[in-house]
Amino acid sequence: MDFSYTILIPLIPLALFLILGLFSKKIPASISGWLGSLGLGTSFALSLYTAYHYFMEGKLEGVYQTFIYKQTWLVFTDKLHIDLGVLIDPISVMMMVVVTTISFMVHLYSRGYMHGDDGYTRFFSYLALFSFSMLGLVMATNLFQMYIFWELVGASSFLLIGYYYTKPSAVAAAKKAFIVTRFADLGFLLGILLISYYTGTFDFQDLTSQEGMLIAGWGASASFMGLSVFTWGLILIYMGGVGKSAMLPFHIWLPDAMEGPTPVSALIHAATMVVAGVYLVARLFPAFYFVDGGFALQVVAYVGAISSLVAALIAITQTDIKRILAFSTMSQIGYMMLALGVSKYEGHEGLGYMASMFHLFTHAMFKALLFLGAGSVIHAVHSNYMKDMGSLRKYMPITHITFLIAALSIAGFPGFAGFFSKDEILVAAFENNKLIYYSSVLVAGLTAFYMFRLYFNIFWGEDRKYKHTPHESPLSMTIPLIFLAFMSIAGGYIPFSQFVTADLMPFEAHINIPLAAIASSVGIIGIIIAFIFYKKPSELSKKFSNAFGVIYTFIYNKLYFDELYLFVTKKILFGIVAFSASWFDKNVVDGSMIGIGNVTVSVANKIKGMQSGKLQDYAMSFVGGIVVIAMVVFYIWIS
Amino acid sequence: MIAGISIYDILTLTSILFFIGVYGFFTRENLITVLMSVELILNASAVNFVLINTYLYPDLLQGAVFSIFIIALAAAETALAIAIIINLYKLIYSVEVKDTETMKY
Amino acid sequence: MNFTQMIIPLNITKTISDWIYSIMPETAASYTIMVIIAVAYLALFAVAGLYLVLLERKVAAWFQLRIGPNRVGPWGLLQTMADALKLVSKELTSTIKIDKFLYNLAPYFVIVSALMAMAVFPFSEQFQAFDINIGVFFLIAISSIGVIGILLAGWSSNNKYALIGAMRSGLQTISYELSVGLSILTMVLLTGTLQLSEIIEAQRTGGWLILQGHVPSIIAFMIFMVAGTAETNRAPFDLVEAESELGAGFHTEYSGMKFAYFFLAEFINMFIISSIAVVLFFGGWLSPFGITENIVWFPQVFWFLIKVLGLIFLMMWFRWTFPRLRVDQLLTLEWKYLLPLNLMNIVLMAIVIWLNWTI
Amino acid sequence: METIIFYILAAIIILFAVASVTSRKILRAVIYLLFVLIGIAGLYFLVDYNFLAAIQLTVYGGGIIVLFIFAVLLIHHVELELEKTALKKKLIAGALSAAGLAVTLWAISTYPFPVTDTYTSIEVADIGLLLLSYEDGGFILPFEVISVLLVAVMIGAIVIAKGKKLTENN
Repeated sequence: MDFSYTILIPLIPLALFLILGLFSKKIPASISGWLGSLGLGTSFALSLYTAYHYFMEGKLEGVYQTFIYKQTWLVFTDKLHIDLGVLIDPISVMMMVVVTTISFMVHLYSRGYMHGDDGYTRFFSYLALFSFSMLGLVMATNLFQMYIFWELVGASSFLLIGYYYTKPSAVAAAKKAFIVTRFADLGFLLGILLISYYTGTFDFQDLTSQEGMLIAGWGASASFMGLSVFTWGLILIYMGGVGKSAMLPFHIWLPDAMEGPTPVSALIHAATMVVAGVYLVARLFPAFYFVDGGFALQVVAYVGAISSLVAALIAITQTDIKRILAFSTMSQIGYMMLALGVSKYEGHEGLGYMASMFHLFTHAMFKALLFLGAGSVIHAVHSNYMKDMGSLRKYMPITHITFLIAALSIAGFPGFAGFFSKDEILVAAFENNKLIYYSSVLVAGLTAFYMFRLYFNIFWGEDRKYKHTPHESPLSMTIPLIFLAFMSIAGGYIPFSQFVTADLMPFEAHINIPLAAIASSVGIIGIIIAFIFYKKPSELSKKFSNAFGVIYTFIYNKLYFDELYLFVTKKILFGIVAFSASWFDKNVVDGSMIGIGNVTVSVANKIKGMQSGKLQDYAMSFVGGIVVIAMVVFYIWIS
Repeated sequence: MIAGISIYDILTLTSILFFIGVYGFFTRENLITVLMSVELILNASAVNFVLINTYLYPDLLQGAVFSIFIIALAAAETALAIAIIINLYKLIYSVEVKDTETMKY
Repeated sequence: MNFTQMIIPLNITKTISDWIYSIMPETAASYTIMVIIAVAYLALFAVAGLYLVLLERKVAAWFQLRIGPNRVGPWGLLQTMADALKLVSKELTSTIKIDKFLYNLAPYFVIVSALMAMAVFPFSEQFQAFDINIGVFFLIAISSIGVIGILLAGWSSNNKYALIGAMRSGLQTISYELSVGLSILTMVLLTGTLQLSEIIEAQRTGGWLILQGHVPSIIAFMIFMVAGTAETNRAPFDLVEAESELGAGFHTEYSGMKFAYFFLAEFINMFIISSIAVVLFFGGWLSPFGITENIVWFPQVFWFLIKVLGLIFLMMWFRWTFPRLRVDQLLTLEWKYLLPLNLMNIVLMAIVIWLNWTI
Repeated sequence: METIIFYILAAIIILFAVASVTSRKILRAVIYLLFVLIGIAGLYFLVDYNFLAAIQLTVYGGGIIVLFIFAVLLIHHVELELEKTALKKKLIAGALSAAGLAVTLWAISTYPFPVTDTYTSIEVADIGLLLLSYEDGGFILPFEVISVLLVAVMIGAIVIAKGKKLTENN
């Protein structure tokens, strides 16, 4: 079977980026939108075809095959070399579909949302660049190629967050996102270097070879603080994933990143880029699972669980609708992480892995839908805050229905996509770690509560005095909403366990009825509480928040994480470390350099008089030299 | 050859002339006078050519021929140098060595 | 080189030489003879110069249909003697802020270089002081030095007219020296030697060179006379001392004897140019068609002087016939007409000799 | 007698050379230089290189010195004096020149020159034939190169001395 045509999937966005970027002044806005949508549509169609082709015919004796097309690029040693290429296996195909789908939808949506903006063409060129980078990341054949695209994704994310570069807050947010993820990527790079140094390879195929023999061998090579170097490398790599996926403690950039245009949030900060961390862990899953009995995987699980809980708590108190969605995203990605963390490798044991990927897929659909819907609302009322909204169901019926579908889906209401994927995760957690299971159930309830708090606040509640009467968004924006709403329901009925598994062998997954009932009832309780609190304008919620007092304030301020970081950077780093470092730099390093310079200058001033520009002076030295040489020669000659 | 005069006398004479020219080249402050010192140096060597030819190889003429070439080259060199000096004077109204040292440092 | 060789050609009066050698030791005698030769030449040219001045005035008068000097002596023959006396007795004045050394040096420069040229002329077969093997070239060399005196005079006078006159003189002399040299070179091609006595010898059998070389020789003669006139700064090329423009040119500030030197040098230069022409074109002291060749007592110098006077008369004739040129016309004439013509003429002469077309 | 003449010439040459490099009146320096050149021409006469002497007089006396005088005439006034050279510089230059002279004279005095006593008369024709000879040891090539060089120098000197005007018209 030949999958080399898949290289076109990332190359089409690249070509789009070059065309739109280089000729952004020449191409009229009307054409660039269509051009971008058309290109991504082609990629979308191609990846759908790839998925069909692969999942139908990619099996050999019941095992999904891995197809690799690559070209050696930089050679360090015989074994250690950097390749560029395309890797086709279940998760990469699945990710391709997710990325191209969301990207295509966002392109369609942006044609309406960004209409009339000055940098219209520039926006589409950035979008194309991001799509290219994300697809390249997904299809990377080795760690280093992945790192290259990882950074490209970061760069295009920076460009898109700072798209409104005249707004200081947008610029600051772009900078923050870039710096925080860069810091995390430092860990990623260190991990790559560490692992490649000990294993002598970057290749995913070698690193995740099914038998695990090689991995076990490497693990014994050296140890540090009781753990093998390989585990440390994996934890460092996971640090990069934590940064990209906005897990604790690197989550602080995600809320601020909502300064970017809403389609960008939908594409990058809900569906694709932020799940890169999950994808990374999934990609290296055998290594995580086998090395040191899965210690690194434990770390993944706990980080995911804690992030999920904390994010859900914070989301309850927020008032900016995009921030609520941002924390919700963080919470859901925590879900995926913990699912991976509690997963095992073979057959039905690998349920968590499958569930994580499943949830990734469904979450991409409904979270993109939520963001796009929020974008539609913001488009209508020109505000991000819930206090400016209310009773919008009358004005925006399509947005209202699609948003409701997405909210039900994320809340795990039976029959919707989120219900199925979340159920699988809870089953996996229940089977492996009870503590994580209880926390997950709590998060499920909280999710339902804050999501419906959002829903009721926007579409029900008090009818505000709108300056302009809100109206339904144009067709270009509603079509993606409808499509994604359809996917938010239908996505759950895809038999994922047949396609995406840890050991590449399909198995049958069943719904665990008791666990599903517990989860859905918890979700429904959350919805009911939200209904009571927010269906009608009431003082109830305020009373509750007052009752919790300090805790409420603590959570409302996002657990003071930003302030903690500021304290660490400003006071400790800049105040103590940087001060002494700068003193050393100014007085010792600069001092010696300036001293050398000063000595050179003064010596030069002394001797530059010789270079008087007068031919006569030069001739004088010349003759003097000749006389001396002649004397020496004669002396030798005579003696 | 000159009766009663050895080649050492003549070479002494030309050496003295040569180093007078060198001294002038070092000390003169005006471009024209510097050029004149160069002429002295050239002449000293031309005389050497001719006289060594006369004293050592009277049958040959190479010394005289070289002397002729030296004179021709001196004429060419002087013509060009004086053209340059006059042009310099047009530009900066000075032909002093100290005014023409902008290439220093 | 043996210095006694130099004295041998001086057979003008072998008896005097013998007599001196008989009464003195040999070294003293040779010095004495050298001094006598020098004095004789000086005297000869002082007189010649004086009478050329007279001749000039007479010719001028003749051309202008008047009598000319006629009061002092018979037919005014002593007029220039009187003028010379007057000049000698005059006060030597000078301006302030001059370069004294150069100011005084200049006239001697001019007169000495003029007199030095005389040394190599063969007035007759034996009357030649210095028969050098590069005689013609020596003449060119000496005449090229003379201009330095004029330049010095003009510069050291601290007078702008003098300076302008000197500059004009310089460029004129340098330019026309080229034509003089090249026309002489044309004739040297014909004779194959630079030695003046041999040049004359070559004409004894084959006839005068102006006839031997026919067309190129005649062209060369014409160019030589034009260029020679210019080199002596005479009219119509007397821009150097154009009275209407520059006062008296480079010798404006000179008076008395120093002025007389310049004045005399001009006439001696005229004599020199004519003498070169006579030697190169008209057979020197050879008599026309050898008519007096066999008459032993007949002075050969007579023919030389007659021919020279004839050419001097020609140059005076120029003076009173042609109007003065402008500087640019002067240079145009030399560089655009005479020089190319001269170069072609040399080639023509070379062809004539190569094909043996000489008469 | 030739010895006496040689010493007179040597005295002239050295005295006027010294005068030429020390005089503070520029045109006087030029004239002193002329005297040096004439003295050298005298040396050539003395060794019977009459042709060379005439060339020396023509080219140096009539050409180069006149060029110098012209340059002086164009850019100097009679009342101007040249700048004094610093005594220190004079001393250094004098010491250097004296050292160089000492080394040279030492070298000359220690070298045994193989002097021959034969005497051959020099004819102009010989020099001319050697200059134009294209056989072994002939100088036809340098001679032609020199002529080309002289033409080039003539054109170059005209272009340079004309200076600005030429370029402005272009």
